[in-house]
Amino acid sequence: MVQLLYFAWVREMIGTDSETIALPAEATTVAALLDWLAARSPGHAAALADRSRIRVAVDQNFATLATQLAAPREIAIFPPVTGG
Amino acid sequence: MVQLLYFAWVREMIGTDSETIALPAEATTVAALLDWLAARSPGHAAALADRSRIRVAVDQNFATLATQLAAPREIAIFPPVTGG
Amino acid sequence: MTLSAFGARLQVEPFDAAAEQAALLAGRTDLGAAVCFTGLVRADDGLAALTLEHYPAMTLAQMQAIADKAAARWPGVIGTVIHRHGRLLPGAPIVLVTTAAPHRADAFAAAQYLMDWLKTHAPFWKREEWADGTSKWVDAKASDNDAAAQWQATPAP
Amino acid sequence: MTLSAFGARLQVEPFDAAAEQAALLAGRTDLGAAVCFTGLVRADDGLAALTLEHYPAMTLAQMQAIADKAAARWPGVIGTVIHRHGRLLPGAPIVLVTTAAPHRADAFAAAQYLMDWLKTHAPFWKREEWADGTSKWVDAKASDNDAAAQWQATPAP
Repeated sequence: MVQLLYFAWVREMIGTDSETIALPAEATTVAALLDWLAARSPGHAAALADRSRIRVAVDQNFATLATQLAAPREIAIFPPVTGG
Repeated sequence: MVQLLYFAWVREMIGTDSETIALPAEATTVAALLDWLAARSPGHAAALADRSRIRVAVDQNFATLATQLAAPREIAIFPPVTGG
Repeated sequence: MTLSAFGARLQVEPFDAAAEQAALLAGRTDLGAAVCFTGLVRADDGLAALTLEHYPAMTLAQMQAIADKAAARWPGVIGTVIHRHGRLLPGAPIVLVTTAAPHRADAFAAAQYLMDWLKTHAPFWKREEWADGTSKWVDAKASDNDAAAQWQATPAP
Repeated sequence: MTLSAFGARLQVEPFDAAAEQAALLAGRTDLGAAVCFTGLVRADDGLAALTLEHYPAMTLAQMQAIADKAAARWPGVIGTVIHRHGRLLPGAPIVLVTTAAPHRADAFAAAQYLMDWLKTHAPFWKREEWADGTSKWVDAKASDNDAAAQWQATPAP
């Protein structure tokens, strides 16, 4: 199982700050996971509509759309950070 | 009358922190004043021996050896400042 | 020697800059320079409040990582970085970077390096509330990214 | 508006950096950045004490003049400069420069500019006392003069 975490307006549009999922077989990369997630609900679809405004961290390390997913435990999805 | 002020090792070598003098007629520049002062005592001579290590302020403005003395009220003589 | 020359903390409550600096300087007579930077919430254009959201474990880990990087880049500099999160009103202190070093150039440079990173790359998201009742998430800024980029262009000391 | 954006003071007693900074920030919500620099006496090579002699009227006038220059160069920056004189022991705070500005770059730059000037051109003479009982007057340093010179090379903002 993978813990998904959402922050800022991604969290607000999806409507929850976290969910636990079984990683689907086709989600071999960050890009594929986002495609799969966008189909889960209208909120997910809206939050993830513009991929250029989405950033991802896999097990607390920044990832790209091309990052391979090898048994991740925690994936965070959020807007570009705005700093402190 | 002119108030002369001495600081740091200039003060220590001359042996006083200030003295009041009547400006001699020949002391038309800072250089000439230093020449005249150096003849006042062995302490003055020793303090002023190396003019490259002497700085002067006339009425609280930094001066050079060439600065003309026109009715000064306060002349300070000191080593190069070492800052705070 | 402490384990790390720089400490990093995340907290909701205010910080005490004087106490943090005193802790750095305690028992030391080799430190000639202490720099303290405090960032405050500005009431620009009618801002009523600012809420900082963060990613708890990752934000703190990244703050500690950049602090360790500063320690490696400026040996002899020690410091503390404290960032607040939650809802803050205009005028409230939001971030503290305090450094100390034998000489002032290092203390200033390390503090500026840390602030440039914190203002750009630290995993925070800011939500602004306005006097008219509206609110919106802040977009990432280009000028802060430029300030952070200069540190990559400068050769390491 | 106060008469001058920067205040300058000379004193024997210690200063309270937190109180000075609080005075700058009081009632303001447009200042996003506050920098505080404290210079301390280092116990280098067995230094036992440092005595600062100054030229009372001229030293303070020159401190106020450079502070006014900083205010003109970085409009919107406010600050306070306090320099101690007399005999100080290792670890003692000797100089405080605290600045505040809407943005951090200006607050940092003004503080560094003032410190570079104070460390080189301020009319102070330092006498060092050593653990072995000897003492000597400090000579002017070239490295500090270089730091101050960079401000002349940089075009005014």
